[in-house]
Amino acid sequence: MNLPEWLSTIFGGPTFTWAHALMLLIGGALIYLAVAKEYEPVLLLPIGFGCILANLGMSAYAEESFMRVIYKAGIETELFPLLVFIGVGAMIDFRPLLAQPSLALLGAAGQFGIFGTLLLAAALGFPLNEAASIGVIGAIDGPTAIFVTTKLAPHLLGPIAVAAYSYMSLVPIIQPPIMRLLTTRRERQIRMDYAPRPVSRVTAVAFPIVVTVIISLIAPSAAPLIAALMLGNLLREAGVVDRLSKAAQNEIINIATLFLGLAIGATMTADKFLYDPASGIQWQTLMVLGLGLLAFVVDTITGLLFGKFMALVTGGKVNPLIGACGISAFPMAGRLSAKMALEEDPDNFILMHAMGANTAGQLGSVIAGGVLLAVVAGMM
Amino acid sequence: MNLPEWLSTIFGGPTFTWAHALMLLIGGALIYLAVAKEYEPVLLLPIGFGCILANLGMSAYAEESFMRVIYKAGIETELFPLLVFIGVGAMIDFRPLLAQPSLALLGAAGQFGIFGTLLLAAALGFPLNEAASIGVIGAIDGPTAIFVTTKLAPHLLGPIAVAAYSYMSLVPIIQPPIMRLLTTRRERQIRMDYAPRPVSRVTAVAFPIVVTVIISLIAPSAAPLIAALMLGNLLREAGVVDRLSKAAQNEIINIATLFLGLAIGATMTADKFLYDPASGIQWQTLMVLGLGLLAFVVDTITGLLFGKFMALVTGGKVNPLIGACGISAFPMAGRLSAKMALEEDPDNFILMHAMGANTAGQLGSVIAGGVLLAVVAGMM
Amino acid sequence: MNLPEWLSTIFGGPTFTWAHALMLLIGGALIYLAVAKEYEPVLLLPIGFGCILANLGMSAYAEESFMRVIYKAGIETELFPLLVFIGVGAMIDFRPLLAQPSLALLGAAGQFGIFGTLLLAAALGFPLNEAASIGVIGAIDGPTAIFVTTKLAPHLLGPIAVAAYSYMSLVPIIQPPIMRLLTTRRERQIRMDYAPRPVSRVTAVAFPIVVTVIISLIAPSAAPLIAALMLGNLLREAGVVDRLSKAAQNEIINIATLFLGLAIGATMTADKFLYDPASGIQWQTLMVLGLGLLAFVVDTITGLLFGKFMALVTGGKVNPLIGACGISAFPMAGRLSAKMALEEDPDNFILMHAMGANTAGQLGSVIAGGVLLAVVAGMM
Amino acid sequence: MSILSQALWITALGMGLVFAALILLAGLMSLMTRMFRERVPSPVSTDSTHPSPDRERGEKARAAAIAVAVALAEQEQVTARPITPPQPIIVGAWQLGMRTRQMTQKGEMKRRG
Amino acid sequence: MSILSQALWITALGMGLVFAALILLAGLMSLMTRMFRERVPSPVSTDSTHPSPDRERGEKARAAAIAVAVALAEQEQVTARPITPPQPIIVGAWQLGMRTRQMTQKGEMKRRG
Amino acid sequence: MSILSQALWITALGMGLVFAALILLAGLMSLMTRMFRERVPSPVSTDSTHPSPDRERGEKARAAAIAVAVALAEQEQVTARPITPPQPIIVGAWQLGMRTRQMTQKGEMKRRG
Ligand code: NA
Ligand code: NA
Ligand code: NA
Repeated sequence: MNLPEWLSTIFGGPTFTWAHALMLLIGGALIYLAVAKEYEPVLLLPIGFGCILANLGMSAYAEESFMRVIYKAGIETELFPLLVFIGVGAMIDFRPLLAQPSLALLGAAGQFGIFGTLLLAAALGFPLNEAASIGVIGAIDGPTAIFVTTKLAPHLLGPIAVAAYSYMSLVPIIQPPIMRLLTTRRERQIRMDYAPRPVSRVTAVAFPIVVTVIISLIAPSAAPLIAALMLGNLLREAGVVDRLSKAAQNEIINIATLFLGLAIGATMTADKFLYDPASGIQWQTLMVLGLGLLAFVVDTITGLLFGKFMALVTGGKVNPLIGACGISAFPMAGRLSAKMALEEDPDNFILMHAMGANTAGQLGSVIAGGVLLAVVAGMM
Repeated sequence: MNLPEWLSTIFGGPTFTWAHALMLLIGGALIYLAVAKEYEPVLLLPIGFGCILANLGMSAYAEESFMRVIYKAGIETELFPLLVFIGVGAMIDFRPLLAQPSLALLGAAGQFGIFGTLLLAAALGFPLNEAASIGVIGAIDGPTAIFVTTKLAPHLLGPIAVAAYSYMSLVPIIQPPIMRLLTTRRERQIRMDYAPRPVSRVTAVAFPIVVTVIISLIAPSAAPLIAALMLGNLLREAGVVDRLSKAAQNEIINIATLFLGLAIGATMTADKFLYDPASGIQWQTLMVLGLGLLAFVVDTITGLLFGKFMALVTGGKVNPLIGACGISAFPMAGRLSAKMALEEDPDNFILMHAMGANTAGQLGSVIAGGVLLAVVAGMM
Repeated sequence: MNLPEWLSTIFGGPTFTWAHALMLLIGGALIYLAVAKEYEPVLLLPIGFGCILANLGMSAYAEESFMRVIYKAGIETELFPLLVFIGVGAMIDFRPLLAQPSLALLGAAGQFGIFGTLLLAAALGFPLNEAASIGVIGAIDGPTAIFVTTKLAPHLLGPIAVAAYSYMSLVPIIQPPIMRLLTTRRERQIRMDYAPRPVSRVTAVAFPIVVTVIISLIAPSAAPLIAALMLGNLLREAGVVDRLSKAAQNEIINIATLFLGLAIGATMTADKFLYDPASGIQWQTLMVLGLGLLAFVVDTITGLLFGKFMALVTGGKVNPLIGACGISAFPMAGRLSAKMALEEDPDNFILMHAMGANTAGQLGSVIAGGVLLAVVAGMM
Repeated sequence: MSILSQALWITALGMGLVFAALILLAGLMSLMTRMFRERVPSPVSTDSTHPSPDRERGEKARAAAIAVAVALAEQEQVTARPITPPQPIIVGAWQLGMRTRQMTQKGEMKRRG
Repeated sequence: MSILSQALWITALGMGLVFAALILLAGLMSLMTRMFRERVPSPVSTDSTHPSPDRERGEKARAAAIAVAVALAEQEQVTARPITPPQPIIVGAWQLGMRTRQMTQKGEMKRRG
Repeated sequence: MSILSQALWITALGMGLVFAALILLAGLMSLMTRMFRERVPSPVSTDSTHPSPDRERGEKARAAAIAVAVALAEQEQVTARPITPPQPIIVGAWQLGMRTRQMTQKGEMKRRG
């Protein structure tokens, strides 16, 4: 080999265009949101860094890239979102929901945004698989969104995961105006009776098993997600496997979260996210982000409306604010509702009800994700 | 696609028969034993949950099942039992054995149940590989049983692992009557001289290395198991790699245990465990469980008899009770023997001797497992 | 099958020759260095144990060996050194360097040993890929050496990793005589102004991102290494992902280190390291160890010479001792320089400058490794 | 079928199934809490929604505890970290009694483990 | 060969090998404890089985310590968790002296690490 | 090209690139520390190398602190464990002030997490 050839081999690296540079800025912006604004930092920081790597030749699609190894090991196999869910399950206490089962309905109402957005996306010309993946941002639950998107439209993983996690962080900014708009001051002041049924240890242990069985039979596509979430919860409630419960809440979720974020970020190559030399600017990215925001808003609206409906039916015994927690976004949405009720009336404590509705939303999101997978896959 | 087709695609999920329902109950029963009775909960709980998942379409044999991903990653490669052994090794102190080397013989005597049961199973018509896998329940050591069964008869993994771990928990129930039956009160009252040789740090560090070399040369099939156990012990005794020793005793063993249990449970599909539409009821499962129990009993008997033999030979200087610890079931069997000696005579402390015999049993079980693999594989 | 055949199947295991026995002793010697001398025990102990396993039939090259599974999972994919680097990055504080950017030059000067040794190895007849792999011992940085060697000459992994880690431990023995020889007492007594620029949090967070981008563009082959190191550092400096930073510094690095060491050791088979029946004694192993030591010495010399040059240029404001920290070997080299300055003058505190130069050496080593990969791969 | 009518069918069936599943779960939860009661009679009776004087005092104590919980929760929100929900706080006053037995047990394990 | 006679051969050879391996290990252990003695003269002499008065007192102290260990071990058995054997207790009185140096070292590491 | 002249080219280009990369990084670091200053005025002014009396006192305090750090670092060297550099010690006196805010923040997290 002669010198000029050698030099061109060394320096003729992968092309770096303005689109790549812009993607670096986008990755940097995600890291900024994570570090300075603390928007879901444990996910947005790895996603941002992964995005930077993806546009420096280390994308999930590049041969011989270590990000590809991680992507294949954890995203293609769907293990990472499931491992995260094992940890999340080990951190959730379903007792507030078990003590007030009727709150479960709110967890269903808060999922309408998924389907509403799917409708709109289909109307805008997205094919069904993409429309469904965009809709699932309305689950407002990262692992569910990633799990469903991996199966239906993996090329959209980047924008969908970013939307899912960013909007989750934006709960305290997006929800309050809608809540104030849709509820009267009087409704927000409704106090809720505080008479939960006692929840025995047997119930707490049996619950995750029963949910796994029932949901797996009704919606087999949701089975892995619900099984992982409930496995974590079983480890927590069993009380005899403290080692495993702690491993789920620490080692397992931390490692899975870090690599999940990196691998998702590594799908955000310039050509998929911003500009494809073949097909031009990827407007779909902006549309995904926009439609995802809409899904969030619609979720909140239908949740609140259903809350108002329950207030009506029960003769004013339900504070409609807790309808907004049915969207999932656990546990921020639950805290926010309780806080808004307190703002109207410093003696109005609805935190337990809000957390019940919020955990119902978590269940509802997973179920909706599974149902969506099944019905859309059946249609295609 | 028209509507009826679509609906049948969605709702025509995997068949769910009475056999699957029964398996869910069996999984639930395992979880009950884990949670309420605390029988080896760190393993029986994940096995039980894995069993439930296996019969809801997420078995280790189902295509695209995440349990299959875990099964292939950790059981087929045999990594999980080895990782568990690294952790177990880091938790075992071989000093009581090193200080009284003659106790090692008891660790050999306590393995006869393995071969006795193999004989009986062969007589009952089981092929050699299955008979050997059933016999290895008599190792009374989970990872060894799983390692050997994975190589010889992976379709029996479920019942064999369940038997191995359940019987390990039943030590305090199964062993005492046999111990009382086979030993006289006088024998149980034998006090043992307490004059151990001092064990230097050099010995403690050299021991795991020497054992690895010797056993790998004698029984190459046992090499991975003994290497993993001894690696853990070396990390512990080295005293300079505290980080790694702690990682072995925590992160590594916890994560491996959780997924080992799940993956084993995921092999317990209705057709393998209970009822195969092709071949009818799987009576072999019951026979495995029954023969496994027998292996346990035979282990205890031969261990005790050898203890009596040692008492005879030494002129009454060995308490035959410690023969029962040679079966492995570390460390319950050791504690139980010491306790029974105390019950006969509140001043009779044989805990150190019992733990020595018990760690010898742990070594003996691994060696026996390796020998079994070699001789059976050579015969087939 | 008849009895004699059966017995020969069982006992006719892998051949065990004097070369294997010698390798067991070498493995034992590495463990001795780790335990008794505490030379990088977290790596040399697993390497030593892996070496023993490799020569008992469990090498990284043996079919169906669990060490092969680990090797393929973590070395062939290059994940293990990268995971170690994520942890190392989370433990490094680049502020001393950021506060005194001119020290970065020392991190370049300390890499000459890599190329000088490559030259000598090429002159001695080693092919380019082997010569480069030998040279990279001069990075005095384990993960870099392993990463580069895996790509260029994986059959030399064993001796190169052993050399890299042993010599890293020998910093306090190898460097002082060279430092005394090359510097005058007066030079060693030079006090350095202590007026670092303040380093804001923004700088500390932006630094790892900027370095990743710049180095990935200049030397794409170094990208994965630098990205892993800087990811770890970003997790540390972000201050909002404490969970991930701790996971990187504990679980991730501990597990990766253990299996990295084992897998490296598992490549040290007798035929690759000592004696190949086909090609005779493997003198190259000794040459690798010797040339590696030379690389270390040359690094130290050029580092010191550049330190003297900086002292000259700045008119005696730089203590040449800190030139010796540019070799990497973080953080021992930094501590040693500071200590030697103190020995000459108990009031001469140059620890901050030394640590700055030492972190520059860490960066320089990674960059040099990447550059080496690129230029050598381009030449072949 | 046009893509839009497909989407409408998906929406109808999807929301229907989601509601059906959660209604079923609500029923099962209700059943389970009734079936598996703690054997020790709970001091808080479950059917009276009209508080007795004694009850009311407990209610206020609980309310106060929850107020503290909310205050703490709010503080936390500043650095919202949803992956580590501060469950112990959410659990709050009300379950404190119920779970004492279990937690004691866990505590012992931690001390030993 | 019939399957049963195969099984008999397996049993004979298997138990033989297991005994052979453990007898070999016992010999090596015996050799190692003799070869590698702690340099510091151990206060407990290893060859006297007839205790001197002084020795006996130590013996009793040790016995008492073991009694405590057994009592603790029994308690533990209630929640038998074989995966985390409480080694420090099993090690008990006897090795306490021997391992002090090592443990001090480890302790320092923990404080630092 | 002979292998040796190849090696020479590799050396020349390699060392050139390494120096180029680190010079570039040095420039960027210099730029960054200038650009992103802490908004709170740092008590230690960055441009004066001639210490004022007050400054000098701080300098001595810092020097003392570093002496302790070095002493500790030396001790550590006995069991050199490069994988766990005792950063808190290395960071030493000088950055203590600067990082207080950040560490407080981290500390809070630890307490909460
Ligand atoms: Na939702
Ligand atoms: Na056994
Ligand atoms: Na270097």
